[in-house]
Amino acid sequence: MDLSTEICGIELTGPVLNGSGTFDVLAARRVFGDALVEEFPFDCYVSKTITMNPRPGNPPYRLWETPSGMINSIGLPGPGLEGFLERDLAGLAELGVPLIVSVMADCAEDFEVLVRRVAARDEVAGIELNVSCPNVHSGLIVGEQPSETEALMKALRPITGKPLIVKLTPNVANPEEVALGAEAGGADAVSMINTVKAAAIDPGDNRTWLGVGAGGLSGPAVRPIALAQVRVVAAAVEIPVVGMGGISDAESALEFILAGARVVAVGTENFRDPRAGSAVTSGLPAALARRGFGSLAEAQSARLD
Amino acid sequence: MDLSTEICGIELTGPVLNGSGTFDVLAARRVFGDALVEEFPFDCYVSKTITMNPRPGNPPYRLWETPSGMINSIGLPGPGLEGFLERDLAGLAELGVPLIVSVMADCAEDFEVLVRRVAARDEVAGIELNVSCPNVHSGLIVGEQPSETEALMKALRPITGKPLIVKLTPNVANPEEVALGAEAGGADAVSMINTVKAAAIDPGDNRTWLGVGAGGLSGPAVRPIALAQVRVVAAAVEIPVVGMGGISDAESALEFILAGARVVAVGTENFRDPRAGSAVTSGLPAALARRGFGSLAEAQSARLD
Amino acid sequence: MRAEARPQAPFGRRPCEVADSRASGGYHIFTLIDSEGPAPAPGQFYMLAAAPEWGGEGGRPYLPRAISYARVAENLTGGLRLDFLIDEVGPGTSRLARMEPGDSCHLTGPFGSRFSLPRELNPEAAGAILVGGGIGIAPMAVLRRELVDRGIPSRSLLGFRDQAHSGGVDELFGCDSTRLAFEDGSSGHKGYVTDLLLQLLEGDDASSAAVYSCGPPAMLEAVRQICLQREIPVELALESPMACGYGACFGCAVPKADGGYLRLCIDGPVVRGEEIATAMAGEPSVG
Amino acid sequence: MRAEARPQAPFGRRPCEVADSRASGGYHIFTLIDSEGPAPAPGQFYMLAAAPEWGGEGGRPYLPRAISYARVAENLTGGLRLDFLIDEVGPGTSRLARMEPGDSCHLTGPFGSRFSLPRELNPEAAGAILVGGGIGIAPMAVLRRELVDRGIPSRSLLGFRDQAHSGGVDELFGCDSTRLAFEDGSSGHKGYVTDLLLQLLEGDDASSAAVYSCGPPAMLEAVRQICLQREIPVELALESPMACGYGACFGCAVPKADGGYLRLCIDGPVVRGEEIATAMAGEPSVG
Ligand SMILES: Cc1cc2nc3c(=O)[nH]c(=O)nc-3n(C[C@H](O)[C@H](O)[C@H](O)COP(=O)(O)OP(=O)(O)OC[C@H]3O[C@@H](n4cnc5c(N)ncnc54)[C@H](O)[C@@H]3O)c2cc1C
Ligand SMILES: Cc1cc2nc3c(=O)[nH]c(=O)nc-3n(C[C@H](O)[C@H](O)[C@H](O)COP(=O)(O)OP(=O)(O)OC[C@H]3O[C@@H](n4cnc5c(N)ncnc54)[C@H](O)[C@@H]3O)c2cc1C
Ligand SMILES: Cc1cc2nc3c(=O)[nH]c(=O)nc-3n(C[C@H](O)[C@H](O)[C@H](O)COP(=O)(O)O)c2cc1C
Ligand SMILES: Cc1cc2nc3c(=O)[nH]c(=O)nc-3n(C[C@H](O)[C@H](O)[C@H](O)COP(=O)(O)O)c2cc1C
Ligand code: FES
Ligand code: FES
Repeated sequence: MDLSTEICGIELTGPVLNGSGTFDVLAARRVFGDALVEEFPFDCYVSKTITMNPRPGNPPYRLWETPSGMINSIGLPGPGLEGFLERDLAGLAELGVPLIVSVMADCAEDFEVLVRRVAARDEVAGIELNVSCPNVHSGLIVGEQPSETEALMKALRPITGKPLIVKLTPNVANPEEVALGAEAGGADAVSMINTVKAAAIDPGDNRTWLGVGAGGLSGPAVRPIALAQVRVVAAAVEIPVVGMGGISDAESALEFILAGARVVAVGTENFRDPRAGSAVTSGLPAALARRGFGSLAEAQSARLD
Repeated sequence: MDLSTEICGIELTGPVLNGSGTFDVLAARRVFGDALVEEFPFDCYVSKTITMNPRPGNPPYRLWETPSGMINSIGLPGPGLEGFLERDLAGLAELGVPLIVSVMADCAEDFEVLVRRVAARDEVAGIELNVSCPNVHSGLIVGEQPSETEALMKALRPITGKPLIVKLTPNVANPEEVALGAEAGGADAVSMINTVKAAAIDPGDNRTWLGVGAGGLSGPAVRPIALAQVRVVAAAVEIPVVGMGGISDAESALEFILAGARVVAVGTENFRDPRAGSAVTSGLPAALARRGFGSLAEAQSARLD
Repeated sequence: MRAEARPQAPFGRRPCEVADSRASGGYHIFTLIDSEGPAPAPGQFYMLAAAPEWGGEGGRPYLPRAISYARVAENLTGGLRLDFLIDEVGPGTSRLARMEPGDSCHLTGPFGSRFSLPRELNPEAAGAILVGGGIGIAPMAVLRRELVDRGIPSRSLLGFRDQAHSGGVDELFGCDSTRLAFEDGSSGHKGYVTDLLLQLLEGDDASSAAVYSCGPPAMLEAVRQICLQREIPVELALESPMACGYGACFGCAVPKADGGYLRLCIDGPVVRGEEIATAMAGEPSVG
Repeated sequence: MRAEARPQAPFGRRPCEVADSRASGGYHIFTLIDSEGPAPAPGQFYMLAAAPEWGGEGGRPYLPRAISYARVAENLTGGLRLDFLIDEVGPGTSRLARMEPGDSCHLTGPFGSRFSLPRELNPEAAGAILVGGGIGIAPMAVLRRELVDRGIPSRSLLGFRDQAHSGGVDELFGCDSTRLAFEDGSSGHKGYVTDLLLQLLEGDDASSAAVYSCGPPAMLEAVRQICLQREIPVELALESPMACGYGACFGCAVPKADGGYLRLCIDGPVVRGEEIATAMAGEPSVG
């Protein structure tokens, strides 16, 4: 079955991306060797979120397992913009699939620099704007306010003709309002959901488990929340939606497409199986056929009652 | 170990309530007989949310199981205020534990009537204000806005000296702001969390599973979300917090108390075991001891770093 | 002669040992030893969850599953032997079918309403007509046994999609008064079980009939319509998603004929045909 | 003589059959048959998840668990026999310990860094001192075997809380060059294993020592301090919560001596003592 598709002009061999920050290909290549590239599990690679300056990330512990999910408080460790462009970008360009670079900043000026410098590179097919990370306290969480999101998009839109994808936070009462703000500001797509604010208590001591007290929940536990948000957002905006949140197999990926997503991303499931992306793709033809679809496009255009 | 405690002046033999709408004692008594009353599993009974007029509730399906949780879209079926006072209240007064009646309305005037009529009854120890139900579209979701919540509380506070507990919605960016609004308006306590907006796709057909399209997620899947919200709210307000969301045993109940809740409520776990409330209570002494507490009060006053 | 009031369930869930578990014609049968509960009545069901490993790879099953008992007998060393007939349609039923002898299973119940006796339904009733479809033959099997015990004549009409969905017939039904229909024509009548019902009602004096049915929603609705049109009293054992089984969650709503909803776990699962608006509530609208 | 580069893990997780599973002195040992993977190197670990019933009563375990191999051998019918030593501390380790022969277990790996040889750590090294605590004796056991195979002398110091936390010693260690410490004094030296290390270092020429250690964080930090103070090269096999094991999630952060964090799954689990800021990162501050 033909699974090829596109998202805001980026041609894809299939609809399966990775969630930003859930698959460091450079590390994975060290561990698994060239098999990683030869059998690359995604149709498009989304980088971990890049920031202006290098960041060490949050103090340990950064992880806790929860019922059918996990909490992370990674805190965006990374080499910063220059380190990324000089050291990492070349390796990401060797994967044979389009590259989307995720960026985040705590002010519009830095966002502008990030978008300008990243978009200037031929290796980069599109840019994802992470306005939603619950771990970095920027004072202003842009992605919580429709008007702030629209203003940021209006500032960034003139910088590049390459697709700009806004990654929404699920921690709002009405995500469709933020999505409408992104669309009004000129976004080419929205991706969702990022992690849901969460905390855990140390099983052995009377303290919170995570080094910074709280983090973000992901995995199958949040899938019903993600499906609800994708559904309302896809119904509200014209631009396409990249759907994610607890996708663990082809059936759950297809649920997101039925809820209104154009393409999907696999995050936490990569930790359980490094080839989870391939498993989703290989299961899609049967999942589509079982629901009576002759092609991916049919499912993408199906509308739920 | 002594588990007795109190919440806004209501004396309790222990800290375990039921979540509103998760344990219809009148039905359970028909099914299980007097054993239900003799071995009543909760230290305080919270009624299903009562509305002004009788409501049939939502069309089927109303339930779907999710990874480590469930979605419901029950839609507050009930006999309405008069039916409740005339038919149901007497049975709820026979349980031998304090009774909190949950009420909900879509305008302040109806809320005033509900609180006045319910508070007038001696059987009633306190009133829970459900401003958070995600299933009933009131146009205005009071519990999403701190100022609306405060205004509602200011209108209701003069009506009764009995405790008024505000049940918060988790579907907001900053629940502590709403809690502060409730406190400023005169609330005696907040209870949290209600269910998290969620949806499911029919496994067999290309449609949403729930009759009304979406519903609310509960169960262990949401526990990390609830713990994070209880933690920030308990740190922000002076009034006590009734903590709930995925409590399934004594250890998870204690986690809520460590996160800042004064007492806890068991919801979805009742469906897995009608005696879940008793199981939580009977496990609490060992759970407290394992964490080095000599009494419930010590855990209630412990502060997490 | 009246059916007894419904037995009262012990408060709380109890662990029961799995005594037997085996495949049967595309379905699965397992046996639990219940040493605490009262004898259930035809039509009733239990909430079941494998213990302790309920909770599968994908975080489901999480809630217990409503399952009708298919046979009850006294256990030699005390308590009851309860047989259940399972159609593996998802994570819960699969997990139950994978239990092995010696495993433990959480059980709550018995829950719900029981079938009336034919004379309670229709004072003229000469006997009963039982219409079962697929996994719905389980409640029909227990009703048939009770009728045999009480000396009340009955005829059973059982319908199946194909041989792969026809488990339990030989074990649960004597062959004498039972007629089978297979949609794929692989045996018995080729077509729907409602064809057999219509034949029988044409031959019989419809005014002396009392019909009982359990099976897929579309079949139940067809049986219901056939009976309502002919003013034949009919009781249906319905299904609906259930979280608790004891009236706590209000999840198992079925629309009533006169508006509003009943809670199938306590007001059913056995309902009169005229009581409900449709036996297909929640199902995708057909055509 | 240099240790070989780390072996490369096959891409993706693979099902492995459980060949054996048994209790051992409060711990649990099980054996997996890995027919695809390369031979692992001392210090490396695997990510393991019981298949298909990973996912327990409370929705956990959900992620795979990092487990060091405790012994490797060729399997008679091909592939490797991998032994793992398990301390049941929560849902993941309990589920792994409950696997039975014939069950299947998902495995990814081998992952992570390997121990250096003593001469790589210290050109003067005459042999190796291995300090293991509790479940941390597993990596020490594989290192000891490799040293034996290479003809390099080593002494093992193993510490345990009590007999109930001392599994695997007899099986994994020859008794000859091994000294034991029990905190409860039930056997061997009464006290900490670090007492034994200090005794040894006093007797020995510290300049010819190379120390390796694996065990609980407080023990590792004590060993690290002892060695750093005496400028004795030391390699530690650390633990940290891990979600992926292959560098994908950035979850397994351990603070580096010069600021920032390393990812323990790819930059460790074996690290030099001077490389890290503490072996107790994330632990509640003591005192
Ligand atoms: C009173 C009662 C008695 C029952 N007796 C039996 C029995 O004896 N044997 C038996 O095999 N099953 C019986 N069932 C049905 C059984 O409870 C469901 O098939 C089961 O809950 C499905 O769980 P699952 O995890 O296997 O599948 P799920 O993944 O939950 O569902 C699989 C498919 O079944 C459908 N479905 C799920 N739950 C229900 C439900 N409760 N009612 C109708 N459709 C549903 C969905 O459309 C879905 O496509 C009974 C149900 C009720 C309410
Ligand atoms: C490289 C590496 C090798 C390991 N080798 C072994 C081994 O050979 N045998 C063995 O039994 N265990 C080993 N572990 C530890 C094992 O992975 C954890 O004990 C396990 O993940 C705990 O899972 P659980 O579900 O049983 O307990 P959980 O409920 O997850 O945790 C129980 C308790 O253990 C602590 N804990 C949980 N995860 C970790 C962790 N990753 N590191 C430190 N403390 C933790 C927590 O404080 C908690 O109190 C290793 C860990 C790593 C990182
Ligand atoms: C360990 C971890 C790290 C993440 N890092 C990022 C990140 O750097 N940028 C970002 O936009 N999202 C990040 N996310 C969010 C994921 O991309 C994704 O939105 C979320 O996890 C939901 O999908 P899932 O349930 O499939 O994991 C991270 C998630 C996890 C679990
Ligand atoms: C079936 C069901 C019905 C509910 N009905 C109500 C209700 O009427 N009023 C209310 O305030 N909360 C209601 N709730 C929310 C619960 O009281 C509780 O806040 C929530 O389920 C989280 O707790 P839990 O995870 O322990 O179930 C309902 C929850 C469920 C699952
Ligand atoms: S299943 Fe819960 S009320 Fe019927
Ligand atoms: S465990 Fe995921 S990066 Fe180390």
